[in-house]
Amino acid sequence: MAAPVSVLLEFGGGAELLFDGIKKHHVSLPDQPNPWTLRQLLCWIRQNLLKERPELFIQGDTVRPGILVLINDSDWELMGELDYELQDRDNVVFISTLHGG
Amino acid sequence: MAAPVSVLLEFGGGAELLFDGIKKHHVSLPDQPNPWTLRQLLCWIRQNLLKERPELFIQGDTVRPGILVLINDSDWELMGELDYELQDRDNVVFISTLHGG
Amino acid sequence: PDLDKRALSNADILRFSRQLVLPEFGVTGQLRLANASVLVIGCGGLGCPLAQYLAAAGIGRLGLLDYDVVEMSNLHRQVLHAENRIGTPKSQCVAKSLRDLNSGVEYVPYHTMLSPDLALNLIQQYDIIADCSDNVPTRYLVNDACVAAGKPLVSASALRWDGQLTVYNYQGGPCYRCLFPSPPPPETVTNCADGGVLGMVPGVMGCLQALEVLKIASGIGSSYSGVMLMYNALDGRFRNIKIRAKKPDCAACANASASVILKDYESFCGSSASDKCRMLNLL
Amino acid sequence: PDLDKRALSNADILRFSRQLVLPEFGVTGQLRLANASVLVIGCGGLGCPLAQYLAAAGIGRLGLLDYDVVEMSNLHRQVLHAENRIGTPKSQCVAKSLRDLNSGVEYVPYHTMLSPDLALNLIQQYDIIADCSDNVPTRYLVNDACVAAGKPLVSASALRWDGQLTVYNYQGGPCYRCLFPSPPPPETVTNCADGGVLGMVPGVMGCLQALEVLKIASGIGSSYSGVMLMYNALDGRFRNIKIRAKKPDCAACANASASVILKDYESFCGSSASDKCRMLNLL
Ligand SMILES: [Zn+2]
Ligand SMILES: [Zn+2]
Repeated sequence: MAAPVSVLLEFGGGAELLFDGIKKHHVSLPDQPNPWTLRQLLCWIRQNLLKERPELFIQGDTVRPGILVLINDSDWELMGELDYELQDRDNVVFISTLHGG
Repeated sequence: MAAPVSVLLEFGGGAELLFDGIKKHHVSLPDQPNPWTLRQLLCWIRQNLLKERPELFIQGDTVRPGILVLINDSDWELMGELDYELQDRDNVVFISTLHGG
Repeated sequence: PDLDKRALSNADILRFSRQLVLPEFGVTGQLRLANASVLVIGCGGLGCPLAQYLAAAGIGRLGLLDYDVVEMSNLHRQVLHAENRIGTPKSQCVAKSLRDLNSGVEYVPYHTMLSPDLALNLIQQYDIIADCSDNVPTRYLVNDACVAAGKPLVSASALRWDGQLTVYNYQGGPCYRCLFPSPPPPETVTNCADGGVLGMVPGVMGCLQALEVLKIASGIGSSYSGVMLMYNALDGRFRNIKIRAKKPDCAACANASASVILKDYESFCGSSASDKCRMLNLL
Repeated sequence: PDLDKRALSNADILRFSRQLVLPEFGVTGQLRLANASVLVIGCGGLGCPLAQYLAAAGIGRLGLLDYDVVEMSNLHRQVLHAENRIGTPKSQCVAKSLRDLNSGVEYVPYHTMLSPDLALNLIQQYDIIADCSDNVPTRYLVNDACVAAGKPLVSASALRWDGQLTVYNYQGGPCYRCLFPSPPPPETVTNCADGGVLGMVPGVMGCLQALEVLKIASGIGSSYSGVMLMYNALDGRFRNIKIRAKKPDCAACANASASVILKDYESFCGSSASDKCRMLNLL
């Protein structure tokens, strides 16, 4: 039985517009037997936070191209991506990349 | 008997020029019966790190006017100034204020 | 005469369309900006980008104060000046450059040093003060006059590879004297002539300073009251520092009136409000 | 013709004295800068401050590429343009403005869209490339041509209150495609016309971008290879993010040659390399 996990989710670069414009979400994930993975977190976000047009955020089982995922200020690619196991107090950031100039 | 204390000292805004231009100093303070205070840290810096012209850094028992002291990214004035008791892994920053434009 | 813009013209809507579409700013923000006046103290490395971006954004009135004339050694960072304007007053030079960019702004150049006699009256005429000066006595004088006049002071500085930015005397926050009750010993003060400065550093800091002026003028509010931004260009790092609250025993804040303004800031600081002497020694 | 400056003149020493005195830069850095060429892709909100500060600092040659002409809606952030130049090519307008600031720089305006046919040959002629463009197809094209030509790419972007900056393809670091193997779905891409942008945000990012170009050109090296700087102007916060290393299976890096350049980036990205259509719809 894993301990409850609280994480700080942040959305930026425009991704916050899919979440009522709210950039910071302090979230307590429900207890579950195994550690929470980032894959499960994405499902949880889709079911609990995403208000509209989920395809602008999630495609298949991962984030759509053009969104960077950061775990504690590092690119999730360095941390195991979908298989990363969340630790209590982790900071997970989803940033849309910008193209304007 | 207090546990040994390791702190990260940083110097910036020109204050590093009094320390051979080195901005970051990882420092282990020797064991002592009571917790290390910032007052004692300043003495230790004067005796162990300051290479020349200590009066450009310390005046009396405190830092000279125009240097901001930050403990874990907060103004030391919010933390007790000279009486602050150092914790292991604290980050103490000394920044000269700038006046150029 | 007071600024009194009640509505945006079609030309305004076209010119400012890219910022009008921002919900946090919008037409209300644009109108507040158009009715706001800013006094820029120092038309050098910080003052140039600050004035440039505030003029572009549509500030109502821009006071431009500098006692100095353009020199060749300014041109690596003071980007509103020009080779063929060497020897002309910086304040007038900035106004001339910016009229081409936005003729709708009212530019008021002051070719003068800020003196204790002048400061309070001048600062009272503006809504927001931007300290872009280059010396300690002027920074104390500007602070004291802002406290006496009750004006927010957006203060930036740059030297070598370092920049600092904070907002003083705004919404109950600290003033410069709350943070620095005593001036630094004169022998510890380095100016841009002695220490050097990379041009992009005041460029970055001046743009950030303009942004905070815009946020205050448009009613969004500042991120840097009680917070200091510190930047080092060599390691590419910014740091937001929480600084102390207003001090009840601050020599300025404890008695916020004209009487806090000293007669002589150069002797208070033990240094000159001009870096000319040092510059001449260096060259 | 190659840049070949071997020594600083007395006029150079006077003009650049404030940066020559910086030990990390000095005469060696100034000479390297004078012998360096930079291609600026996009003369808009980022390109203006970038070109302005590189010209002021004494870059040797500045290529200035933009297909567009100056419009009124540019003037709130594109600070090298002017009211009386509306309708003139941006690339030429920037060159004209900067000649007044520093006539010693060689300015090469290109009034053209960057096409796959043109890109590689053009990029091969410059030492460092600055991506100041405003659309996804151009960003992929610039990246692929930089990987093929082996040139460092200093890339910045700005939208609304946000800015991002990183350096691609530099000293073994990742490229744009390492980070973004697939383009974003077109319906998720917002441009400055639709989303808006506050002028100081590209101002800050363009100055920071110029600084990284200077650090690379002068041999100091960049702080942002494998690191992305993220800025939000509303909360006044900067964040340095560690990004992934170069990917062995990257479509560009795995075969760094002319063959990585696609024929048609607009269909690859499903969007246009011009934001004209959307702009017209908005107005
Ligand atoms: Zn005070
Ligand atoms: Zn790659």
